Amino acid sequence: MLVEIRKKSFNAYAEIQYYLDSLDIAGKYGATSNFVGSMRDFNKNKKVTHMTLEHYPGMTEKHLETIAKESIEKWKLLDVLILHRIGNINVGEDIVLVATWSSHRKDAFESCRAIMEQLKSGAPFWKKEETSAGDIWVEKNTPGY
Amino acid sequence: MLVEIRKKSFNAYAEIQYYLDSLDIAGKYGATSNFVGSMRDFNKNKKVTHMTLEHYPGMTEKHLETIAKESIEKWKLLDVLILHRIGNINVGEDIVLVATWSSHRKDAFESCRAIMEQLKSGAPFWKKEETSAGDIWVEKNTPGY
Amino acid sequence: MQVSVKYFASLRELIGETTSIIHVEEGATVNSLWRSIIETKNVKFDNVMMAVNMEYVKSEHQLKSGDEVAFFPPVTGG
Amino acid sequence: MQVSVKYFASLRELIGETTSIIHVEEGATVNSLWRSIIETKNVKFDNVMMAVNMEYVKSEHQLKSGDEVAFFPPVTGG
Repeated sequence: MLVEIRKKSFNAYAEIQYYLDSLDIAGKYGATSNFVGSMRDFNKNKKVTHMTLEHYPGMTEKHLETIAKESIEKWKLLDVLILHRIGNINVGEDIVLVATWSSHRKDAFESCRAIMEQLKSGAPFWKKEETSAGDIWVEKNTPGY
Repeated sequence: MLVEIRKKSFNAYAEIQYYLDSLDIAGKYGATSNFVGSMRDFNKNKKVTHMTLEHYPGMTEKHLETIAKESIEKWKLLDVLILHRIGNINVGEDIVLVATWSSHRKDAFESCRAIMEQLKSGAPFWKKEETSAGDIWVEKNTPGY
Repeated sequence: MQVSVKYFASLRELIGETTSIIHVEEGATVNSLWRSIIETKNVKFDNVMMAVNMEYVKSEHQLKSGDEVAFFPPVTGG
Repeated sequence: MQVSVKYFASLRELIGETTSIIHVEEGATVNSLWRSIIETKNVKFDNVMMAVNMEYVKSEHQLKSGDEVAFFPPVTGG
């Protein structure tokens, strides 16, 4: 299990591969579900040019680790990877990555989606968007189900 | 949209990155959902050492393309990638890859999972496993919901 | 009239053929073709799936001359 | 007794502070602390979220000396 907050931009697929290479689970997992959240150039019909992501150092990591641990237990996962950007983010860059490894696809799919929803609703991150209408704190996340 | 049947082993994450680089959708997609199905060394408590995947040339491609096209329409996806192995497969190798790109996570998650279920229930592929109990045709897929 | 018939996976092994050309009567259905095949070959096979010209069809689907008919077990990809 | 208080995002900008040390009475709750802050600062802020020692708490949660209290708007990560 790995949870990391990243100040620098990352490549989601290189990160998954790099993490997977560090594990010894080949032949054990039959299903991997990944989610990658990336920065769009629009939100609610406004053009967005840039974003700043604030977090609560300490609590954010702790909160994500709890989500990851509980998911491993609930879905009997072989492993979980969560990466999340903070700081200055450019259009097209990846913001969040969740990967779950499981024997069966049902558990992989459900756990990956549930982790994203828990992260979205509870992990202390805040987005401020630079838009055509000025700098705006995002007020709430869109529903995921 | 890309649907491919592969005789040779592939690296799922390199394939997603390679395909994504060929698209011009950065800033348009906010959500990517990927599923990777990989070969396990066990099935129903039997040790599996090797697998052969048979398909129906022509119908398999056609069937997967229909699934991909209908999913793009139903979930308003920006793009879809489906790769599937055939032939001789070793433990740990990737068998199937599905990636869906969308504005929002709900559509990405739902479409990726639905594509996998449709593929599992309808795409003409057949697995023959070399197990400790001899060569066995897999009789049916496990349920995904 | 003639149709071509394909078998896959465990059914291909059971029948011992990959493809064959078979004569059918006008008005034959995919199911009547299937019945005649398992009777001729004297085999038993449950849960067969049927496709005509690379599309799934119901068992009452009526065949046309030159159709490509396929019989196979439940699919197990992914 | 004393607690440290942190503010984040739009609330941090509204309050104009990142962290402060605040005196509270014995038996004070996180909600009574919040009320006194918005009264002192003369600000209005809806839907505040509250954490004590990096765990979410209910508004009636009772504070202890040395607690790290955090107030922030609904989270918008991912």
